Amino acid sequence: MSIMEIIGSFLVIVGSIFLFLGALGIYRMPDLYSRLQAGTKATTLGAMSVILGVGFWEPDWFLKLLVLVVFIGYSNPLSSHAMARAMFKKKIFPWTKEGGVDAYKEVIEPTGEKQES
Amino acid sequence: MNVIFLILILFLVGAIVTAFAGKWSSLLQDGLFILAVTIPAVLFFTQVEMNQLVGWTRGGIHLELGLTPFSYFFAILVLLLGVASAIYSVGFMHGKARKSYYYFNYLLTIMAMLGILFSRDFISFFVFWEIMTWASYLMVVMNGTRTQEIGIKYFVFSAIGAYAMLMAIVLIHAQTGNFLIQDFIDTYPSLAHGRQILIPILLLVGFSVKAAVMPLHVWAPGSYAYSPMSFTSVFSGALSKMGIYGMVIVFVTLLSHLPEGGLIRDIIAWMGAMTAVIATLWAIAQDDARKLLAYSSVGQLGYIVIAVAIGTPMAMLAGLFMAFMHGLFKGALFMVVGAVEKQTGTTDFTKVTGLIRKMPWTFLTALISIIALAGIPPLGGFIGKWMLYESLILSDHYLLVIVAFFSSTAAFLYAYKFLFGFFLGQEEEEWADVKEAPITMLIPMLALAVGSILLGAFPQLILKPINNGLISLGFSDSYGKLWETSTLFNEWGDKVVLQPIIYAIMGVFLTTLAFTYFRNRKRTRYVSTKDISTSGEIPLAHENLTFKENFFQPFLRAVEPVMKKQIDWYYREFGAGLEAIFNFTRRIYSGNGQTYALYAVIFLIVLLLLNGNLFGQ
Amino acid sequence: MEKYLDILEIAIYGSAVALILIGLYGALTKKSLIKIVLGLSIMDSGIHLMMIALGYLKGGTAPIFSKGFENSADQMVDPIPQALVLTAIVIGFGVTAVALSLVIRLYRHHDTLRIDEIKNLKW
Amino acid sequence: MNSQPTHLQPLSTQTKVSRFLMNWLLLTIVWIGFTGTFDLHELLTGIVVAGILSFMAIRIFTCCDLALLAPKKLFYLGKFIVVFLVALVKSNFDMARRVLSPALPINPGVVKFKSQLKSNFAKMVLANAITLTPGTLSIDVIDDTFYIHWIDVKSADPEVAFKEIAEDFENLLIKIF
Amino acid sequence: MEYIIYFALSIMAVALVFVAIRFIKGPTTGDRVIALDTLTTLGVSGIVLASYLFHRFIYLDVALVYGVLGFIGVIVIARYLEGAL
Amino acid sequence: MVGSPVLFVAIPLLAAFLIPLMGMIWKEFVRIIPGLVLAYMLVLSVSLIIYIQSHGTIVEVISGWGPPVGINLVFSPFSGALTTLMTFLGLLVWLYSHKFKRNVDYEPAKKYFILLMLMVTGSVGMVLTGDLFNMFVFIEIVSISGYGLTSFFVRRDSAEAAFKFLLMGAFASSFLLIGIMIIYTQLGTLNMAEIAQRMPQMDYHMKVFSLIFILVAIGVEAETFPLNGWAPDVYTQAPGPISAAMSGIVVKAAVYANIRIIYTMYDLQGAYEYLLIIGLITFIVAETAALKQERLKRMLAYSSIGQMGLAMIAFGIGTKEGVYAALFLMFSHAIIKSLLFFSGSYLVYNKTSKYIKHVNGMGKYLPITAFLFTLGAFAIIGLPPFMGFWSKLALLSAAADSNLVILVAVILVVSIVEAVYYLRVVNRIFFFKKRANTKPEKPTINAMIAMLSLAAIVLVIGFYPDLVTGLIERAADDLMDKGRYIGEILSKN
Amino acid sequence: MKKYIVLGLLAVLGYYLMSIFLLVDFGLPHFAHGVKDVYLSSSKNILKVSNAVTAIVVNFRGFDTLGEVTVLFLSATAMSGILYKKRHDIGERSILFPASSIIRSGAKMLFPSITLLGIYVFIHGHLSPGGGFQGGTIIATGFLLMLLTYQNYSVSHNRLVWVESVAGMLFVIIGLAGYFMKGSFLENVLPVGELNDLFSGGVIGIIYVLVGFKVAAELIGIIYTILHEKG
Ligand code: NA
Ligand code: NA
Repeated sequence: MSIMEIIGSFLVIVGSIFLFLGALGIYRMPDLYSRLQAGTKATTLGAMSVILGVGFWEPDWFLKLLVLVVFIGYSNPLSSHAMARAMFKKKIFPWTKEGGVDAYKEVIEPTGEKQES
Repeated sequence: MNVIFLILILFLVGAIVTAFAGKWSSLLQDGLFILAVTIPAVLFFTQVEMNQLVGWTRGGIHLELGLTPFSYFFAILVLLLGVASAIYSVGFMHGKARKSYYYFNYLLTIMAMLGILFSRDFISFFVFWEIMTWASYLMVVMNGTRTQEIGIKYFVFSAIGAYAMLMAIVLIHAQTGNFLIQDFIDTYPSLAHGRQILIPILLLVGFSVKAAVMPLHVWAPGSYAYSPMSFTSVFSGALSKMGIYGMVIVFVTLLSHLPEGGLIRDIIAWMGAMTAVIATLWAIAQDDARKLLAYSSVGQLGYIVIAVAIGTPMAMLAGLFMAFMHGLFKGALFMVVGAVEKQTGTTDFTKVTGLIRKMPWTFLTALISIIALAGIPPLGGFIGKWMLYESLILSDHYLLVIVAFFSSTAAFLYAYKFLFGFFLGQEEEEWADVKEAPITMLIPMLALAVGSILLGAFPQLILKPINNGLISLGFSDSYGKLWETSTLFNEWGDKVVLQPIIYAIMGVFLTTLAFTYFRNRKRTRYVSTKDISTSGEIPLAHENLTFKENFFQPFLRAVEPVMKKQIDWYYREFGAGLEAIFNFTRRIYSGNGQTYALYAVIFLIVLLLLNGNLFGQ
Repeated sequence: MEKYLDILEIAIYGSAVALILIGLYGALTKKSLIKIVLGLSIMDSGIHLMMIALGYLKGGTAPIFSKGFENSADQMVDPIPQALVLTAIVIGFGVTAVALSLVIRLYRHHDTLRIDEIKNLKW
Repeated sequence: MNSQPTHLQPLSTQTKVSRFLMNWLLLTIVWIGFTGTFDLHELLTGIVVAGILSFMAIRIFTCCDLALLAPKKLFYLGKFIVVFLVALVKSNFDMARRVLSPALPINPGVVKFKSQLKSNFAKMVLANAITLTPGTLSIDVIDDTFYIHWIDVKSADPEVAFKEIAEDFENLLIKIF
Repeated sequence: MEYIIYFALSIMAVALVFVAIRFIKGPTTGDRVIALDTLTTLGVSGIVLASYLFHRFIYLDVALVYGVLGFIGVIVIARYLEGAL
Repeated sequence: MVGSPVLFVAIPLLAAFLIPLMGMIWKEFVRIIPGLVLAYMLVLSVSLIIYIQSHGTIVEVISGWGPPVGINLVFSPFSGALTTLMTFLGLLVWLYSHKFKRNVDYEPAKKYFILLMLMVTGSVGMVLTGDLFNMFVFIEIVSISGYGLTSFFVRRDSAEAAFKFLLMGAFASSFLLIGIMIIYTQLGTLNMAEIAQRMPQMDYHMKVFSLIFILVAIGVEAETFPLNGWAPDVYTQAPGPISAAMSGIVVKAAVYANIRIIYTMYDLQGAYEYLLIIGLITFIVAETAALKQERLKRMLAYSSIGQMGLAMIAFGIGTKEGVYAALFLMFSHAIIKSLLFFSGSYLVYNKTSKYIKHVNGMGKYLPITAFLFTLGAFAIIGLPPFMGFWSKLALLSAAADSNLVILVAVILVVSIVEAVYYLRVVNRIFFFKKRANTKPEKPTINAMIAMLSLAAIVLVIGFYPDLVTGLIERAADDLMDKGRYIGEILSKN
Repeated sequence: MKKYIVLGLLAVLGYYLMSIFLLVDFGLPHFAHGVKDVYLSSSKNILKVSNAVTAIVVNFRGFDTLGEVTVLFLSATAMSGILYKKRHDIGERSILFPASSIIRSGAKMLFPSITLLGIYVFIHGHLSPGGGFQGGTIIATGFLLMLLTYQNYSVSHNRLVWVESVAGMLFVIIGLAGYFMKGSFLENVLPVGELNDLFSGGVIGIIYVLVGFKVAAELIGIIYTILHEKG
């Protein structure tokens, strides 16, 4: 096993574990927004790591895998954000403790469908 | 071009040209119309030779046309009535709407009837049969909204008949491989027994419809009554005889080979008898001349059917002779009604009365034709009736004799009613201005009446063609002259035994008529309704002295049970029931697309469940 | 390995059939036009899956002769079902698009999406 | 294909050319990524395609121009990526902790703060970075105001929140864009 | 290496189960979409691993396209959910 | 050779893609080009028909790969005859619509004519192709054009009709795919000739299953009961000429497909009985449903379905006479029904509801149109001496020759129902009084030409059926000779 | 009630479908002399097309593809016909409000790359699993992204018509070139090159590029039509 392969294997294993954790988070977290958090962070890192890992195994593929990694890093937070905003607009507000803050709720609720910039 | 073909083409071209000629000139159209009938008629009598075949192949089907002695006899009737009625039509249709339409269909009808008579193969036969049907159908529905139901009825029954015939034809084709009539007649004895029975029955159903045999007659009264009268004289006089034509051929060429033939003949004879009785009773009940004549036609056709179904030589002769006579006098009678309708605008006995002085020639025609109809000795009607009774008795059909006699007697009642209703009785203010019918209508009427007289005196004129026709059909090869068996005729040839007597009676009759007429003309004395000399009583103003209304009320009350429910009623109920069922089945198309999709899935699953059984190994 | 394939077989065919049936169920019982169209699409996907599965070859690889696979024709799965599926998908898409536009128009006319209320045409 | 967001301001020719070249470069790089080779045919095709595409997309693809290639900016960009990756890894361990023991005290809430960033693109990058860093999720950006879902709200005060969540990134991003 | 891939794939398969449960349970549409989104990420990683397993570079295209379509799909749904359509 | 069968597809597609561009230059082009293309197709098919008289069936190879590798088009006496019929009707439909659609906007007109042209093209493709899956593609082309054309009138219930059509069509295409895939997995080929050749090797159950799926699928387009729920709605709601095209072109192509599959591809005797039974049920249900219709085009639609049932019955008889009769029926029905739809549309022109009662008294206002409708009605119920009679006679003869006496009887009895509902309409046209609120619309000159040419055919063939019987007979021979079909195609390899 | 009937029916159908599939041996060659082997070998050796599916789609069964392109063209035409409104009835696109600025910038950035990916996919149709349809779809989804996130992003209808018409016509013309030069419609008329080279497979690659453009234009048209619908 070359050093590249070892790095690759490490990345793949770690990545897959994070993917698993992300999925677990989606399953276990109490409310939608925390699920989104779990889903985004863990799965993004997990996928990036797995893909990069494969890139270390097969350097010929590296360029293309890099495109994938960048794409995932770019798109995942965007989609999470889009979902978060969409759910807010549907008036599904995050769970907060007594007296917890919800600054965005005020944007949605008092003026109704306030259009943004 | 063969002359047979030419005749048909001339009719067709004539029909189209005449139809369009109306755009330019009405007079030209009338002229063309007369020419379109007469030229082919002249061609027919001068140029057509017997047993000359013209054949060609269309769409892989061999077709043949030709004239046989048997069809020659019918052709005489068709062309005679066709020409007479055509001339009459010019007068009758003058100033009426849809003249082009009328001429077109008239010519097509005549063409189709000739075509039927020319056909030597079933396809030509059927094609012309159908052209005849739809052309006459178009005549039936011609007179506006209220005739629609009648038209549909006519068409449905025609279709039942035609399709029965068509079924027979394709079954025949399956047996012989072609459509030639002669080939089939030759093959018939060797067919399977089931087919031997089925095919003639189907053909008979087809012909019975046109011959208005009960229970397939329900279309006839209405159709006869509501077509233009000028056409009805052809319709009832000649067109219905096409059914007789076909029946005779079936009886002679097919049923004679069949063990069950006798039974079938008897059944049909009885159906004819029932038709005669019931239609006659109905005729009596009518207050409208058109309907009266229409029912009368059906009844008379019943007689004819009895005769041809019995099928002894004399009966056959009687039937065909009556067929011809019926064409003459019924043609004339419908023309009479047409003339009355034309001049007065109605055909209702309860409205029109006392026309004898206004329309003397019309009255004369009516009188002669009624005498012929009633079968009173001097005229041709008598000869047919005599031969019918004679043949029925000789062939031991005593019950039929009774029935025929009953209805024949009953026929006097409506004959009288007809004559009395229009022409005799009180003259009324309303009809004071009525004029005699135009000359173009009078001539053909009188010509037909003269024909009736002529045939009374010289029955051999038409008996000879009948004789030749039947013999050529293979009806009998042992007799040279079929009328020999009748007591009415002498043994040594074509002279009628009673001829001198008939001449004598006729002479007396005509003299009396002439005398009465001319005397009355001078000496007529008009009386008011208050003139006590009428019967010794003073009639009240509201009392109708003409007895037109409820004329035969007591008689009708007596026969009421027979007439309570017309066969019509059953058909109507049946039709309504069918429509209700159809109306229900079409709810399959529920309008919900999902249901349709469900049908598809169910269908698929049913096929899958059936798989092995449906498609076989 | 045989056993593994058996399970795979039933799983793949089973899911294809399940998709077909689910789609059919939706198309046959749902009242909403949108759901019916959705049902049709699901049925389509089931059929596409089935088509692909029917062309599968045990241990097969994609029918692409890319570098290193120039001589692996024997191990390649049947390319024909894939080509057919491609066509079928595109056609299915076209039909769905037309269906949706019809749904829009029906909604515009009838103000409802319930199929059992849209039956002006019947019998 | 035409693409005209009407809200965009007309651009000067120089900016256009600069952006066009930048796009061309970036798209060519992306193309090379797609193909994964430096094969001549592929490369030529890529350059041509990327050129045509950037020419057509000139009004859309507005993130940056050639100025981005200045070494200083590239350095900050690299720095940003490193900071970001570190934050990402940190956030993952943080998330793993929470996922595995959900009993951990959390105090979720939505906070807001204002950002100094001008370009929309930079705001987008910042929002993404925030989403990927520990315990935060961008919910919306309205003008300058960021709304952030924070899984463990330390303070509802915008200033504090900004410091906690976005300050590092924003400082770098201001230098880049 | 194969074993590592098998390990990774099986652990991802387990992850898939959790995602699937979330997809079925909901409770909101948002949850389902998040599950789908995660599924996409898992799928992309899975395809990359599989293409390495089969040594087929060309399968990576599938991963790329899958990722793009998945992303756009989520955006479309999000836009629909927030009532923009 | 004057051209090749592939041009039947290539030229219309080229034109279809060209039309939107040409429309930008001169709007009239969107009407003219489809007409030119359809005329070209007609000329092409006539000249190819003449060509094959002396040179035999044309098997056109596509992409240079002989059958069974590539897709091939087969221009045989059978498919050629149908192609000629379809292109002819297509041209007439175009002619009829050409000015009729002048009052609609440019955009709808463009769509109308493109869809019409491609519907004809798709039907021709269905008939010409020798490849099963390619047939599926053409079926979809036809269907989608059909959906679009059905819903052409925006203010009617046309979307409802189109949706039902689409729903059934979608089911059909799914089933068809299943059927095709079963065949493919068993025989490894999609070429119909090769399938036919290998069919004996196929497992019996697979054979039956595949046939069932295909029959149900194609049955939808061929309007067989109970898959034809869409048809009356579509015929009612589509523009008149399109109804004519549906019944005269599309359904004919579907029946062709049905028959080619049963006669050539499969060797299952029971399939003929299936045709016979289903055809009979279709015929009976449709004709009885037609009796009580209140809308003219809906009545014509049921009549159409019934006639297709008749054609199926004829095919189901399975003898050469039966096939001959079926082809003759299809031919005469295509012509006559088009005439009826063409003239009927004008008789109820000004009403969106198109009730039969709106034809009342039209004989007086539109004499020629009314006469042509009557001619069509007489012809379709099989009155001699019009064209419909010869085909009905051929059918009855074929049935009688095969000893199917009951069948003959049933067909005839049901035909009476048919006669009744047509005559009711004819009576209304001529003998009822016009309703006050109906306004007669004179047919355009183009429409008149289209109707008159159809009427001329009805009359001429009625008097001189030999004009077509030879062609039909050759087509029937061609269909019956399965061995030759296989040989001709596979020898092209 | 209806639901249970349907369920019962579907159970039967499911039984039959499963039994049909189980009769087909999964993962094994089902038939002896299918055309499959010819396709694979000819694709590699004669057409020099690496992706056999592409060889089938564009060449062996290219006629299907022409039909398929036509189907898309038709459904786009039919759709705009179905949803046709008179000029003055046409409303705004039914996007009520734009997406957040984050998504908008993100989409804008991504858009050229997505288009590039689409182009990449159809240019490499003969080498990789991609192709004209896939590429065209990707490009169209890129446009979908833009149309959905921006409220007033618009596509020139005329240009779409141009692209789809010209691409479609070129497809047919290339086909006809085959017919006139080699005797059969859609037959390759260009040198085939080397396997796995970008410039290989003769007209196949070109056709697939055309298909890509055409599909993209049609799908965008379809999306555009639907988005112009209110309610
Ligand atoms: Na995230
Ligand atoms: Na994602």
